[in-house]
Amino acid sequence: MDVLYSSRPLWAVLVSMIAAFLILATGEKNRNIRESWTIMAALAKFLIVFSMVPVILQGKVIEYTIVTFYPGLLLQFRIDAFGMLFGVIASSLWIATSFYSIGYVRGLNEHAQTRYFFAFAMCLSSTIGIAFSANLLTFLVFYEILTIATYPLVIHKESKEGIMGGRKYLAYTLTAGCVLLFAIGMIYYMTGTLDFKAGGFIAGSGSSTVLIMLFAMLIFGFGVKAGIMPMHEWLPTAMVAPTPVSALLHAVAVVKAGVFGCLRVILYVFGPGLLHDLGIWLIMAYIASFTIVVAGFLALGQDHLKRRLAFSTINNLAMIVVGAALLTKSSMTGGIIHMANHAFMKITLFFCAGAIHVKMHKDYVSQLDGLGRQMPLTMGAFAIGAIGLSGIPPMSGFISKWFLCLGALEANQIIFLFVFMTSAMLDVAFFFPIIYNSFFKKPLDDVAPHFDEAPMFMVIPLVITALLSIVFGIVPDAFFRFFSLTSLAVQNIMGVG
Amino acid sequence: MKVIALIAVIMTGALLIYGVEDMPKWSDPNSPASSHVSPQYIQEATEKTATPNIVTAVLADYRSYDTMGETVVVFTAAIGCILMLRKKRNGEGG
Amino acid sequence: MADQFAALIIVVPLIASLFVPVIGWWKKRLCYPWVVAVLVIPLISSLSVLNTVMTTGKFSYRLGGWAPPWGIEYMLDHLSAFVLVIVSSISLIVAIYSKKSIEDNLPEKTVPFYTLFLLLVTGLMGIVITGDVFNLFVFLEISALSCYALIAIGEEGAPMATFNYIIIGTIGACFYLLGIGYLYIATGSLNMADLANILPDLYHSKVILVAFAFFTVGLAIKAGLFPLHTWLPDAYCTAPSAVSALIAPLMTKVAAYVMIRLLFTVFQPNFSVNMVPVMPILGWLSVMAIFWGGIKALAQTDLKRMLVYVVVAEVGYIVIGVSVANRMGLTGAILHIMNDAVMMACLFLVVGAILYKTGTREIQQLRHLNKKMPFTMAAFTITALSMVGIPPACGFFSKWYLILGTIEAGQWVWAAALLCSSLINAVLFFRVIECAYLKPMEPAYALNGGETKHEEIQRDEAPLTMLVPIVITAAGVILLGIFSGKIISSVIQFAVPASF
Amino acid sequence: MLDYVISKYNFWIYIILMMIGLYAMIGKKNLVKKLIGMNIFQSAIILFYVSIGVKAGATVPILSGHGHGHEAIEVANYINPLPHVLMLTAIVVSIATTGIALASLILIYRKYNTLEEDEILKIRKETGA
Repeated sequence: MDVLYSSRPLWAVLVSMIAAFLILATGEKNRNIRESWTIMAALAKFLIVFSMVPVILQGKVIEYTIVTFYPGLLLQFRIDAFGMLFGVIASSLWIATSFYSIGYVRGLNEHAQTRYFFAFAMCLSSTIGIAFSANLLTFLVFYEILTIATYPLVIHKESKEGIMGGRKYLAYTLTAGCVLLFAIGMIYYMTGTLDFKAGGFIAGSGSSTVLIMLFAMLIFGFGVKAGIMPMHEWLPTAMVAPTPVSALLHAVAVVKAGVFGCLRVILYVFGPGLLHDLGIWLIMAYIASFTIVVAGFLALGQDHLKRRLAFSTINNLAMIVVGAALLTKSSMTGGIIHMANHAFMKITLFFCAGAIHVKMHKDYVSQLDGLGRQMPLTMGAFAIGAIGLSGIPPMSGFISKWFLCLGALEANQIIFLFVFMTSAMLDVAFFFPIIYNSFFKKPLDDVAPHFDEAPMFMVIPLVITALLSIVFGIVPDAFFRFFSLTSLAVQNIMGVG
Repeated sequence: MKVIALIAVIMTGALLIYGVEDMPKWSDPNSPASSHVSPQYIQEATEKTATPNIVTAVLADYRSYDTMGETVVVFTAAIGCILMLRKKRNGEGG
Repeated sequence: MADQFAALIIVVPLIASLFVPVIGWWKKRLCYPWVVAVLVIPLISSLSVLNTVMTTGKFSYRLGGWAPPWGIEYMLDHLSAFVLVIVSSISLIVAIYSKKSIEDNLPEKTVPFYTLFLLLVTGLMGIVITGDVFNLFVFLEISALSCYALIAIGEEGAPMATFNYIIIGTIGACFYLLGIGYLYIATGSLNMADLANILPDLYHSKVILVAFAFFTVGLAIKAGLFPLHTWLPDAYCTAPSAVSALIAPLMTKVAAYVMIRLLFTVFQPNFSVNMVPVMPILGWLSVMAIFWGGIKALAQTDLKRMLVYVVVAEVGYIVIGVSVANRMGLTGAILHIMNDAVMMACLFLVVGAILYKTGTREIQQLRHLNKKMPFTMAAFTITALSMVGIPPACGFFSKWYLILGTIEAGQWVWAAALLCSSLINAVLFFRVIECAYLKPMEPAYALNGGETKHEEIQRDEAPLTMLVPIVITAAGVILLGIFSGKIISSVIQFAVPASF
Repeated sequence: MLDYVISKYNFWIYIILMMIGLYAMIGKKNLVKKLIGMNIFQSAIILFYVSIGVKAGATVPILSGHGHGHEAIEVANYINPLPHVLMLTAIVVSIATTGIALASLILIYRKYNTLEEDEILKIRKETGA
């Protein structure tokens, strides 16, 4: 494979880190300058990341070594199609979220805004670092930074609830970090290398018991962030965070980093061939399917809108994992492309929840009656996102589900087809009442609704992301080339394994 | 405390006695201690340092750095006592 | 030229300490600038020595021109030069910091304090630099005596803690002295390099075995390794801020250095690892140290006391790295000597600054400290994250190597202990961070509907002489982490015995 | 057997002395007794070292033939000087340590008016310090 040596990956990571410190230095007094750092960094980051897409699509990889400790032990960036996909998702959505955040924190007059924007920028930095990592050590480094950078955002409210949520979050993620550290140390000891390789590199380096244990540890470590049951507990409690945080981090950056890690482990560390031989792919798929169904039912029971969305996130992330675990070409394509599709749809939904919170100070599903007439743009976007997640064409969600179902058939595992169907049903069940109530029911407080939207800073981003999820449903390869990247990644993996 | 002390003492003593077995006999002129480094002191010290007392020669010349350390130890102790005991002239019976 | 630098490292602070009483007698104020200025020289010298060692390899410096093993020599290799740089830089930083702490708490003791401060530094550097086992003992005692005296002037309970420390510390030193005696009786030599040559033929002698046992126990006492740490918590906790900031990072680390020196230079790894069962014993003791230190730390409400128990646990880290006896583990141990020195320095400096400003060390009373002392708390947070093992702070990298070492040695429980310890650290430090940054909701706030209407809190940052060292060490925590690859490939790699 | 014991009697003596000292340091309640134990301990080590230097049939290492540098110096005629040198240093160290320890005892006595460890612990518990 052609390798292009370039420092662009480093800059893509550094740009928001630099911005983070500029934000800290600017402080509360010059809000506009501080916010302009965020936006400039978001744009710069996206441009840097996006400028590398054509190179990747030519089948090359971009590499940059930061530092070498011992042979085989180094911090290195290497961008392949899969990493690129994640990088593009995160950096493009950061732009939308930046604008949205400004509207949100100013709309609510939040405290500690500098800390908020600082932590946000750090999170993005580490997310891109994760996307571009060439090996498990680099991955772990950025993964741990991400853990800590998210903490200030989780406890942002500084209420009892927030602090408890933060504690829970740390307890889960730091434990996971320790387990990962150990597992990665083991892998280094066994193989002498940690480099991701399409189709896996670990085969044949240890007995199957050891490999299964390592697999379990790694999936546990990454699965915590991905919210795979039974490690999902922290995610709903972390919903006390401000909505843009929930939107970008708990729908895109943090949890996707976990899923990304799981997929890296499944496809690039162990590889389809080895997982088949070990026979754990099916167990993995069952566990994730269990998560899909249970999370769907739990979501039904939530009245708090953001918590409902959180469970829907858990549900969808597990779907991605199932896609990878089924180890067929279509299921992988479906899983990977769902990372992108879910990101755009779910962020739309969170944006809507935040807009409602800022405008109406309403957080519960039961309070949303008749809101559609007052905030048609917001609720319209919500409807698009919800329909998309339920997998109804022409939204992008349909495409990913289509591939996933195909994959289940290819793998001769009809049961997963039913799982996906059930999940779609549940999606309909917990989203459609919201849409129905908000558009067709009378408002609770009998005031004649008039058009009164949230601040433009918030509405425009959410409309754009909603529109994009339609566009991706019709032309999956539009703008960001998600589909090309996905098929390239799948090709690489299947070409070897 | 007494029990701990007794155990510690017995263990230490046992270890020491165990070590004695391989020790050279007392006052053996051919023991390693007397045959590796020290003969050269005895032979050369007077010549090189012009001091008939070999202990002095070693103390103040070959290993003068140790002796400097020794004086520093005394200095340290003196300053340490000053540091600890000064102050509180008024009251507290000091 | 580098030879002379090696001599300056000891001579300058030593002679300077003699001048402190003179200067203090003339003008008391001048003691502080004098000490700071003087301590710059060992730092420059040790950096230059390190540079020489890196370019031309290890060298020795004969004192008085007498050839070893008859005379005494300095042994300057990668390991000692590396530790010298750590000792000299930390002592300079703490010296800068000491100004306000001493002026306020012990104004009448300025002169003897600074004299002993320099002597302590001299002693520590003498231990590191020397190539003679008996000379090492002399400097060990210089550092110990000055340390005793400096601790004794601390708060309530300090004299008693000091006396305990003296008794146990003397046992440690005497055990070490006995070890020397046994080595001497079997070999007739005191020079480390010479001993390393003679000893392999004598490895089956019981005398050597006993000598080895006494060395190990003596140094374990000095290093505060569980269960011989009992003197440590009280002594470090009751010492004045400036003193604990100096001894907590350095004393135990230097003892650990001597341990590495003896186990792997004077005795060959072949003996220490294969012929005596000392490595597993040390390793299991470290595991207990880690848990015991962590659990005791969890039980504390006093920030300084908590840190003191963390020191006990950190000793366990280093000793685990030594006792796995492989390249990765020892890399981690040596790296951790540096990282832990910087982290502990930072934490103790912060505690001193908090005590100076607010008069309390109770964790529960640190509320709003992020507004009062933002830079101090930021430094604390960075170091705390490093203690937890979050990259890119340096703590992560030493933990990583230590774990690789334990995995290579197949010691799963040790690996688990290290991992548990970082979780314990997470609980410990996030508890403090929560208290300092996130005020617990008081009823008044709750009534306001959670609105952010707290009273204006005035910024009340520590004085510059305290703040600068704190910020430097905190920056060091990050930078040493980022450049740990460079440090390993250029220095530590060569400090690990070649046979690993 | 007896031969063996007698041929190494210096070691037995120092071991016994050292055990006494060590016991006093750890086991005694009175702080001064602990200190005395420390001194015994150190003296035992000093004796041990000095006994290493002894050679049968040798005399003190002061050269009598000084000035007439022609005669060869017979090594076997003089005892080993090195342990003596080391012990001169060690004695000074032990005195210095004792000094510091005594100073700290003075501080303790000023504060608690007693030098019994258990009484001090009781006082500290009562005052909560």
